[in-house]
Amino acid sequence: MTAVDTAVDMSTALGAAPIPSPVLTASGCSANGAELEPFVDLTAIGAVVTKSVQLRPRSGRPTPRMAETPSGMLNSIGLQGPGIDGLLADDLPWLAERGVRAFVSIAGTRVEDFAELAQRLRGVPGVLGLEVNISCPNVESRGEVFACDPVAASDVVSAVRAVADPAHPVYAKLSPDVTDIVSVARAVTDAGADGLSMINTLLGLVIDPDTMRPVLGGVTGGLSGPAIRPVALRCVWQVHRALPHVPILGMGGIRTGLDALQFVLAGASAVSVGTAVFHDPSAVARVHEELAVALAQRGFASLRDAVGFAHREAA
Amino acid sequence: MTAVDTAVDMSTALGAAPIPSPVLTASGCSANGAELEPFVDLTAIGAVVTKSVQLRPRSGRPTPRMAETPSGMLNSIGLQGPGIDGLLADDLPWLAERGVRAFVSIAGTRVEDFAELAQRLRGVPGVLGLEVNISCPNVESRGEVFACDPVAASDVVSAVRAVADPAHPVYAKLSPDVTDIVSVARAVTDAGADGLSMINTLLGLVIDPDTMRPVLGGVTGGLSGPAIRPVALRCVWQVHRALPHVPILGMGGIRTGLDALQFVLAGASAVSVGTAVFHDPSAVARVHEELAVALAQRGFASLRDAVGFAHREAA
Amino acid sequence: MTPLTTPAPRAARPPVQRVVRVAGRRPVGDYVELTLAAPEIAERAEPGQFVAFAVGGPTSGLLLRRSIAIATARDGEVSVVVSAAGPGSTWLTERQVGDTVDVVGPLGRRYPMPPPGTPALVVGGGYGSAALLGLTAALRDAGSAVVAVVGAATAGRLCSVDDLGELAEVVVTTDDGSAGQRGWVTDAVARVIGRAGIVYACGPMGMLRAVAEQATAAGVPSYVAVEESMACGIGVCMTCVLPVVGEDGRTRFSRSCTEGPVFGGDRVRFADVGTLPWDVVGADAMGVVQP
Amino acid sequence: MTPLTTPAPRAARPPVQRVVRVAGRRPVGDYVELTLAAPEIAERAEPGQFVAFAVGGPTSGLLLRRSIAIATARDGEVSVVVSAAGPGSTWLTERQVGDTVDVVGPLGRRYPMPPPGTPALVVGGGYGSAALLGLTAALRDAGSAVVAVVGAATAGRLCSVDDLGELAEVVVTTDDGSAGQRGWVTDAVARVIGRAGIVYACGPMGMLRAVAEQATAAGVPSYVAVEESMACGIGVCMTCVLPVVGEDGRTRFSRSCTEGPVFGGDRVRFADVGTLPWDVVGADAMGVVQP
Ligand SMILES: Cc1cc2nc3c(=O)[nH]c(=O)nc-3n(C[C@H](O)[C@H](O)[C@H](O)COP(=O)(O)OP(=O)(O)OC[C@H]3O[C@@H](n4cnc5c(N)ncnc54)[C@H](O)[C@@H]3O)c2cc1C
Ligand SMILES: Cc1cc2nc3c(=O)[nH]c(=O)nc-3n(C[C@H](O)[C@H](O)[C@H](O)COP(=O)(O)OP(=O)(O)OC[C@H]3O[C@@H](n4cnc5c(N)ncnc54)[C@H](O)[C@@H]3O)c2cc1C
Ligand SMILES: Cc1cc2nc3c(=O)[nH]c(=O)nc-3n(C[C@H](O)[C@H](O)[C@H](O)COP(=O)(O)O)c2cc1C
Ligand SMILES: Cc1cc2nc3c(=O)[nH]c(=O)nc-3n(C[C@H](O)[C@H](O)[C@H](O)COP(=O)(O)O)c2cc1C
Ligand code: FES
Ligand code: FES
Repeated sequence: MTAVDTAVDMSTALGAAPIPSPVLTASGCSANGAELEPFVDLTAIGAVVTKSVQLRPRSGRPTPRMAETPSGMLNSIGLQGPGIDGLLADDLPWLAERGVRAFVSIAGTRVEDFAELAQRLRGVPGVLGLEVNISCPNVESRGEVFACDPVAASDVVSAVRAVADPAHPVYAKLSPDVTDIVSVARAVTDAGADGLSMINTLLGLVIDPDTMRPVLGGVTGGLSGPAIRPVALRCVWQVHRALPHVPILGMGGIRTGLDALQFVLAGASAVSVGTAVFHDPSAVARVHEELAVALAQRGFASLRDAVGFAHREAA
Repeated sequence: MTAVDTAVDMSTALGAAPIPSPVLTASGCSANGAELEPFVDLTAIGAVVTKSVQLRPRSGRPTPRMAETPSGMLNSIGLQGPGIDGLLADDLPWLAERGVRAFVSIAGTRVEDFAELAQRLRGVPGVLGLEVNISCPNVESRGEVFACDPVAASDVVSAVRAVADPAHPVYAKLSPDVTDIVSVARAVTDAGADGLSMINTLLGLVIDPDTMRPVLGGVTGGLSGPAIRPVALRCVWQVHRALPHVPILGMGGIRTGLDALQFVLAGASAVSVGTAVFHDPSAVARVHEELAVALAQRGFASLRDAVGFAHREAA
Repeated sequence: MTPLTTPAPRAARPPVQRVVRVAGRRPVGDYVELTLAAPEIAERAEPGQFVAFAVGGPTSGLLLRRSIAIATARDGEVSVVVSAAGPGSTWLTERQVGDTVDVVGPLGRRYPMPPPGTPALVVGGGYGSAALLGLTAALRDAGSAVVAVVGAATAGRLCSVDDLGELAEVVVTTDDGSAGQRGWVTDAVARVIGRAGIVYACGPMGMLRAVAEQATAAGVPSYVAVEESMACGIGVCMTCVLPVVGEDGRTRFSRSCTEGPVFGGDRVRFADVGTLPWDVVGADAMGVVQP
Repeated sequence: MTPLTTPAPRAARPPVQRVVRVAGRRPVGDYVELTLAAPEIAERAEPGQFVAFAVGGPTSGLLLRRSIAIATARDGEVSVVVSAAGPGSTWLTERQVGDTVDVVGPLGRRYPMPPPGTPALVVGGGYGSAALLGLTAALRDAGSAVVAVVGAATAGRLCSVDDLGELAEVVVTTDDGSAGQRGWVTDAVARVIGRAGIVYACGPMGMLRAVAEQATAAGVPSYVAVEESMACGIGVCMTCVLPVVGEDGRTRFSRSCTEGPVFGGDRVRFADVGTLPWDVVGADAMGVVQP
């Protein structure tokens, strides 16, 4: 689909940071951006959400790291990456030189790790804001994932918000693997999150019928792709209903503009396209175009008018 | 696939109740059995798991009641059914006359409802045991679902176990929509559950791009089908690891014998085939045959030898 | 008011599931007609029944079958007319001669026959007209004079006009006047209903409702084949219900796949489809109280 | 031990994504060769690169592309040889002339060329032999004498024997002796490696490892095209890694899609594939300590 003059105002914001397009990459699904350059105008998309970075370089887990599942996939990468030094030295300058907005995802296993990362990212050129990946095991709590405990999640978010660049919106990325996502959303918002990214992958498992062992080196992995879209939409719907003024970066199985539209109607003011990029490397740009057309067809003058629209009608 | 003399002993049990096949229908996916008669020899399958019954007849929710999703579907039926009187008068005698085993799913919104249902099912001919559908809103707890609270879930299970026919195994059916399914599994087992059925559907939502409102009359619905299989397998894996002696009736997206095999290897001693029946009305019988062949090909002399096999190798 | 209709009877024979060969394919207006070599389904089929296709082939992410009305069933073959609406039906219309498809049928209940010789009116909208072919032939064979009103939005969406013309007196309407009379089928129905002793309809819900109301107002029994979204087509899932008045006068959420798709036109509470009226059996247990 | 190889260079031109027409289809032994009318991919392709196909069509539940090595690329056409292994590759082998497929490519890095005139040995296993066609032609054009060892389990799984025969001296082996010499490619390689100044291989991992070890033992540089499970094929997901020794002598988990699929045979730590050796860069942060 080529660009259409839809006349819809597609601008939106992540917290207080304005972006010209509501469609972003998803952390871990576009590396640090450069690989998508042949397929997408990176300066035109909302932002590149970088692969979650930790303090030190990480090898990631042994292979196999993925298994295809019906309309989805399971991954267990283990956050392979260059560490914050590498990101600051190579990847962020590459993006900044080209004028590509970077929404930097940070991860850690201790509250202090997150804070240190936020600190190091203060004032870095091209950095639009921070996405806090709290779907990591908390070493101080027997490996329980931060995102699964409102208190641990809030501790991370308030530590990050305290030291992060005041110009950087801080989004907390929530896990759907909780009994009550609204309570986690409320806790991290109270702790200072400027917005919420939702959802991260669902914990899943696949067993290889030949080896009769789990396929993944890491045993369990994260389920993503269209298969999880109804769960992601439900999470966005519930949280927007409970916290209508908290901005949401929606994601989970978005493949087309109509998928993105569902997230916007449910309450997301921006969306990330993750696994679909593996199927279609130009998906982020295509989803933007398709969403613009879909909004125009429905008579919306601006994206902002459509955010949460499915709730307003429910009254 | 036609019957193959695989020589694999496929017999298993639900708690102390022996069954000749490990493949059952899933509650709500085969009505009360009769409709499958043209497609399946109902006496040969493990059991018909009947649609969750409540005390009174229920109309169920308004339509639309379903939405197709990638490799899955969302449903919001609202437990339409004849109530326990109708079940006792019509459906259970029909099954009993034909020698079909019935695993009766019961549901309610108060602990006493469940207990009364269990009481009424004592000594009823053809009833093999009870599956307790605790994925229902608890009217005494602001509508929180029983299955999402270990205490509420245990209250139901102990009340049912106390009055149920001693010959009836009582399985608690768990929801995946919890932070820690092992803790719920442990609680209901401590409360007297003879086994666990897992998993029920995941809470999901789909928005209609035309009406720009949720598709389902009930707004949210339950996600089922192959899309959720990795989540279901992960739940079975985690619970079997923590509670290796508790029998598990595994389900969630099983479509083929190899899918069923994954559940068995993860720790299920029997499986239910739900949504796949909508695609293939003879799925329950076919899955039995395919599972038997798969076990034979892998050198298993009996189904029981394969239960949890993926863990044993992990040592 | 005593209903003019009795519920459609169960089918005489149970359905089968088969992988069958596409024996014929031709475009008919905006639709595609597929002919299947399916002798076991053909020999069982009764007018008004439908079949359910698995769609998308072995790599499909579409889990649910698509229900399609049977147009004709004879000589070991079953024909259907498919409109490419979404991904599943589009896939169906792309099947070629020689391909195989996985189909379950015949499903549902037939149009009940009137006393022999009763003059009949059959009303089809869009691809729904195809589903009236078998019925019209049966009516004619039973000595009924049949008038067929066939309508659609545009000429391209008309269907089975010629085939019906061999069996009945046909009146064609289109919303845009691109074929036949300009207007709705209901206009044509109004003109001919006086001659009918029984009315049958197949088409969109709005049309079914209008035609059923016309028939009931004229004191003529009507039978309509409804099209509700179906997950299973065989009666096990309870997704396809709508409020239907039973022989005892009470309204129940009835499954359109196994208790329908053919219902008495005066028994379907069209205005209440998609709602939960308080007087549906079991609505009280859902917390709905009499207003 | 100083490595005999340097890492393969990046491709000269970036990949494109196109919906292309199947221009040819023919069975080759147990496989199917597809020829695609894909001028933009053909003009960019270098020997050793691959393409990635979307599989299953519009209703597909298979989310990930399938990577397939490029066999030939000339005259605006790209050919590939596909083995029907699982649902995705089976779907590919069922494409017919005139069908369209969605393909991304060319992807990955090429086989580096030796100094002109270097005698070369190319070793292919199964459908892997097809991927050596472009390379062999380029070698011959650059003045290399080429010996090709082509092996498979059975005669049916051999591939590209005749095409390679037009470019090189071909030795065929099969495990069961159903064609050529009975035995493994490594037996044949052992006999001819003395004449080679460089070795290239494509085929199953076990074969790649054995051939790379033979070459390294003989002091001959080798390049292998590995086949790791890939989710994206374009370098963004990190699923396709294996431990590879870099120019600085340190081992990293390298992406086989963008840093490969062609690696120096003496740089891939075959024995450690599927494990996390302590000396991989960043293993310490995963809690793996030096034993
Ligand atoms: C008894 C019966 C008879 C039918 N006869 C015909 C026929 O003869 N020819 C024909 O072209 N179509 C017929 N339909 C409608 C046909 O089943 C749907 O058009 C088709 O399922 C649309 O599927 P899709 O994949 O193209 O669209 P999608 O929008 O992708 O479908 C998504 C889901 O919604 C359901 N759905 C969508 N539209 C309809 C609809 N109009 N009615 C029921 N379910 C729907 C689908 O079955 C599927 O489960 C009939 C439906 C029923 C219930
Ligand atoms: C660089 C490269 C080049 C290849 N070249 C060819 C070729 O020329 N001809 C050919 O027939 N095949 C080739 N393959 C393998 C081909 O990608 C797989 O056989 C095919 O993806 C199997 O998919 P499936 O859907 O049939 O099987 P499934 O088992 O359903 O695949 C499930 C998942 O596992 C992955 N997978 C399965 N087998 C392999 C494998 N052997 N290698 C990598 N991933 C796998 C699939 O890509 C998919 O993501 C190549 C793979 C790579 C990485
Ligand atoms: C291969 C892969 C790697 C991922 N890595 C990260 C990561 O590093 N940090 C993170 O917050 N989320 C990560 N995710 C989750 C995605 O950002 C996204 O939340 C999830 O996949 C759901 O969206 P999708 O269905 O569009 O992919 C990863 C997902 C995949 C598939
Ligand atoms: C239409 C439908 C109705 C269901 N009704 C019930 C029910 O009444 N009681 C219950 O315990 N589970 C019910 N379920 C859940 C299934 O029993 C099963 O746990 C779930 O669908 C996962 O298995 P599957 O993917 O094989 O369908 C229902 C599922 C579907 C799709
Ligand atoms: S479609 Fe399942 S009961 Fe009618
Ligand atoms: S396949 Fe995604 S990085 Fe290589």
